[in-house]
Amino acid sequence: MITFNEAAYSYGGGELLADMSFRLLPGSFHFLTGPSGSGKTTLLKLCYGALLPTAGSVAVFDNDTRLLDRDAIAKTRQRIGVVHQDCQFLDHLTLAENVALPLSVSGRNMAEELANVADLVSWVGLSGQQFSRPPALSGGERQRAALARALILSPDVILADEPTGNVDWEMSLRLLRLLVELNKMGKTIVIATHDLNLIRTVKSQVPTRVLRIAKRRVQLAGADL
Amino acid sequence: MITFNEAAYSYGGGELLADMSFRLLPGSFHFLTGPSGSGKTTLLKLCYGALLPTAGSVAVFDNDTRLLDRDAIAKTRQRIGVVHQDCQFLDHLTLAENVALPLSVSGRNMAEELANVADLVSWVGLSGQQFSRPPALSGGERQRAALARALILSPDVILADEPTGNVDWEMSLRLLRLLVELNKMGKTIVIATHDLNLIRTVKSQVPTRVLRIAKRRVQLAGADL
Amino acid sequence: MTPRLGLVLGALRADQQADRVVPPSGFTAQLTSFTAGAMAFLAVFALALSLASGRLAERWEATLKDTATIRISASDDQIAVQTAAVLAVLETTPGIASARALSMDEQRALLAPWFGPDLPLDALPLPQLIELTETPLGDLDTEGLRLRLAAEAPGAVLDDHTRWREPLVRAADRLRLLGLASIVLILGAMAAMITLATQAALAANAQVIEVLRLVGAQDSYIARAFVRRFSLRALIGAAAGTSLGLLAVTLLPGVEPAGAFLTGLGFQGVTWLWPLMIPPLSAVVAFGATRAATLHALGRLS
Amino acid sequence: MTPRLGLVLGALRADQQADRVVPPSGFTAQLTSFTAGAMAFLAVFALALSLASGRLAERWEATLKDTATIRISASDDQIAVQTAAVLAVLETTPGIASARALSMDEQRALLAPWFGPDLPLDALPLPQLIELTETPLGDLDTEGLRLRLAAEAPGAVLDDHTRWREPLVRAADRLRLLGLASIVLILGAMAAMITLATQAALAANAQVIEVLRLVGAQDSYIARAFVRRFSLRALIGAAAGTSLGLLAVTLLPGVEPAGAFLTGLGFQGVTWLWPLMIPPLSAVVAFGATRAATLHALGRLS
Ligand SMILES: Nc1ncnc2c1ncn2[C@@H]1O[C@H](COP(=O)(O)OP(=O)(O)OP(=O)(O)O)[C@@H](O)[C@H]1O
Ligand SMILES: Nc1ncnc2c1ncn2[C@@H]1O[C@H](COP(=O)(O)OP(=O)(O)OP(=O)(O)O)[C@@H](O)[C@H]1O
Ligand SMILES: [Mg+2]
Ligand SMILES: [Mg+2]
Repeated sequence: MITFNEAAYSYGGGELLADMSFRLLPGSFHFLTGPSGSGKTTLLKLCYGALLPTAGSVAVFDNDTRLLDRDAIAKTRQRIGVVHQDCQFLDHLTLAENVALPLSVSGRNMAEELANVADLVSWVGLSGQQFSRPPALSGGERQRAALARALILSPDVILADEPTGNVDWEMSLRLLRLLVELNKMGKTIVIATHDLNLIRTVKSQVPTRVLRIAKRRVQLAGADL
Repeated sequence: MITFNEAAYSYGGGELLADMSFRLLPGSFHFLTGPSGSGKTTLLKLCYGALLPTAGSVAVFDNDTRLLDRDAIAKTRQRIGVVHQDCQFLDHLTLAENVALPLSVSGRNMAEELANVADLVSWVGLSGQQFSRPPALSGGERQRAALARALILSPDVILADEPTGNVDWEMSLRLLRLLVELNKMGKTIVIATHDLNLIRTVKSQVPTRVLRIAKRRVQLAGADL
Repeated sequence: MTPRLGLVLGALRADQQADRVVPPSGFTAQLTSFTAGAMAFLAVFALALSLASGRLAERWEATLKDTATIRISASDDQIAVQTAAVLAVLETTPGIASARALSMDEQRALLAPWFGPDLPLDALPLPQLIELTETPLGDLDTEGLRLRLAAEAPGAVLDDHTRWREPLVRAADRLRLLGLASIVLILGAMAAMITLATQAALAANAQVIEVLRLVGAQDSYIARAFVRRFSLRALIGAAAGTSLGLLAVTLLPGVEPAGAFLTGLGFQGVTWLWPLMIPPLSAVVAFGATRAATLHALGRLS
Repeated sequence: MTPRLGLVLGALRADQQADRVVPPSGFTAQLTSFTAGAMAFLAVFALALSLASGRLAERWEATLKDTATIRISASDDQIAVQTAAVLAVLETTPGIASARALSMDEQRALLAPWFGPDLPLDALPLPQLIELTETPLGDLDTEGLRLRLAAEAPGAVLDDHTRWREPLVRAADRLRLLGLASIVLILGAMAAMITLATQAALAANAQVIEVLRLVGAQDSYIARAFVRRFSLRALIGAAAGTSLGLLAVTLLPGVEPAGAFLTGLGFQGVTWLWPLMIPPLSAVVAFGATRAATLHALGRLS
């Protein structure tokens, strides 16, 4: 699905991430971990074309992101569900409308998908808030809404940046169960997190691999997790 | 310092928080916990006058918040350091300038305080980023910067909303050590979090009390933590 | 409902959804409407001024007819000779369309205001008046003519006193041009303001664009919503401004119809069509300005 | 550096810090400058138009002087009698400031254009002309006067032909008013646009205000920064617009000085002071508009 080929990234100073070569295979479940500021968010942005590698290449669905124009990247993103670390919404639309936004953007028939929207919203525990505007949601509620929005198009790849940073442990497990189910259905999943308990819990349910960023390199984490 | 007297809050629908009566004594260390959406952020906002109770009263430094005008609330806030859950900055200023902002706002002499700014920035591990703009910071870096900004005026009360939601465990411990030291110097501290490990760790260092929000009420949590 | 109709309605509905992603009102939107309105209002006035000046210039031009007079004072026997000489000179003067000696009756009519209608003109040693009309080119060399007349007919005096109206006509023409120039200026300012307002709106809505990008929206989807929103606002604002402007122009008290200068600023006859072009023109200007601003901003925020 | 000076500098520096909290440029800021500039430019034109019209009205008014003429045609012996009678009538007519019989020399000068200067007036049965000046009130009852004259002096004819210029004066006056009204309108539109631009900026900077509130900034601190930023921008924009407007007005080709209508739109003498008032006036308008908008927004975002 996503292939890093000696990719590197630098925001202008020194290289933040260097010499990354790995593949995220279809149906795989990856965790991405590393200290704060190590480049987890940056790596995810490389995966969905929000950033382009400053050296080497990143291929998404076998297309080199550096060769795609804006509209092609937009098309690609309709196949990738992204949960941003600082979840952003259209503040003038309701939660349900925000969750349904990718449907509108990709030209789907909304009427047919309304049931899906309601299902997803209720799975992330926000049925009661579906007509609230995002500014009236709590931090954890926004994170769950962002996850629902990332899943609504049933994308092939799901990239989630700290999706459980602001929710309690029970809710984290509930959200992970959803992601594990999707993974079993063949979706490729990458979750950036620093919560090692979370990683341990999932590891016991599905085969996962842990990518750890350390000293600018991405390493496959050992058995210590 | 802060006294809740049968205070209640409702955003317009039913009551979110009801019948809260408790005191945050000078020099106390409180954790605030409860499931996502239970009202932790709301309770903190009541503490610093961003919201006014819809019933009962909240007194900050012995002043009823409902009787204070905007400028008096502003004055009060200069004595309270707040870490917002979604940390907000002035995006056109550097991190160091953002951390120093409360000094400017309260009319302090900046020149004298520059050393303090540098110290704080380096304690939260952001010396390398002090001239970066907030949009160029990682999620965890922003959270640490928000903590530094909350502490720069050396406030009597520190209210932190999930201050470690996006940082790794080592950094969390480092930040907590700072808060514990400040508490030992007599500062009143309230931390909203759902990370029980964090609570357990601090409990072993200083006497803390845990307020748990459940069923719209604030309860003192038992020995299970 | 035929399937085709359903398709059309579906597209419409999809567009409505796209429109919704732009936050509804907000001050930049109001600013766009107001700017378009105020500018349209001013444009109506400038147009009215320009049209009124044009009418005025035409009327004055008609009155003036580029005429001058030559007066020949001489003894009775010399008069006829000198009149012939003057007419001969005028014949060969470039810039003169026609020249004509006035009859006694005409001169009597001219003098009536001074002497009353019963003046015994025959008893008077009256000068002969010759009326001449210049060619529209206006290339009559007055000084040269004066010199030639002095040589050929010593009793002839060229009096181009009617020329005093010429600056009036020129001034009215200038006023008309000024009015048209203001319209161009006003539309230009409107385009600039709408561009800036759009860019301010886009900057204020940077997060909206970022979110849309995140969920895979293509440029056309984003641009469509913004451009439509702003063109529509400009159109509405301009229509309101034009209506108010027309109302104000109509309500301005007019000078009596005999008034020589301004017949009032009002629009007359087909000139009513001109101000009605302001709103669509504003919408077109707004469309272009918004589209350029949006696509530019999308390129920048890529 | 004395301690006092240090204090002043310190305060200045503190203010600079306060100013820095408003994001530097941005499209709303540009919009404010541009709006102020465009409006100032238009205001200069309206002012020039108004002043030129005012000059025109004065000149025409001076030429007109509210005069009329009475012509008395009668036999030589009757003339003196009727002249006296007419003067007596005029004495008792309300609305007449003064009346005067013209001397022979004056009448000769009037007739010169028609007959040449050598007219043997003594040989002619010339009518006597009486020049009368109306009071500025203009309450002369022309028809009543005609009737009384017919009764008292059958040879007298009232000729108020100079009145044809009156509509011109009135039109010029109207033009002046129109110019002044446009200035008021333009300043009003500017105030409205700057208010909206400020509110757009405040809305776009809602986060800035929220952050400042969070760290304990008082209303005055926040308002000061925004108001200063925007007044300054409006002042700069208006100064630029005024300069351009003055340049444009000066560059407009002027009619020759003898021109009867517009002496060109240019400013003359002390009237130069008027356009120079536009930038400070704009700054004041912007200050008021921004301050009101900011305090209102701060109330709303409390
Ligand atoms: N736009 C940017 N310009 C310059 N530097 C940036 C930019 N964005 C991020 N950085 C820097 O790159 C580093 C990595 O940022 P990134 O957001 O990828 O970290 P992260 O691993 O997600 O951290 P966290 O766990 O705190 O979210 C940080 O030090 C940050 O300051
Ligand atoms: N401005 C608002 N208007 C209406 N409802 C609101 C508003 N802000 C919060 N709420 C609702 O109040 C409830 C409590 O919100 P709050 O932010 O206090 O929760 P929290 O305990 O901080 O949750 P989290 O752990 O997810 O941050 C939520 O259900 C939220 O939807
Ligand atoms: Mg991150
Ligand atoms: Mg919260």
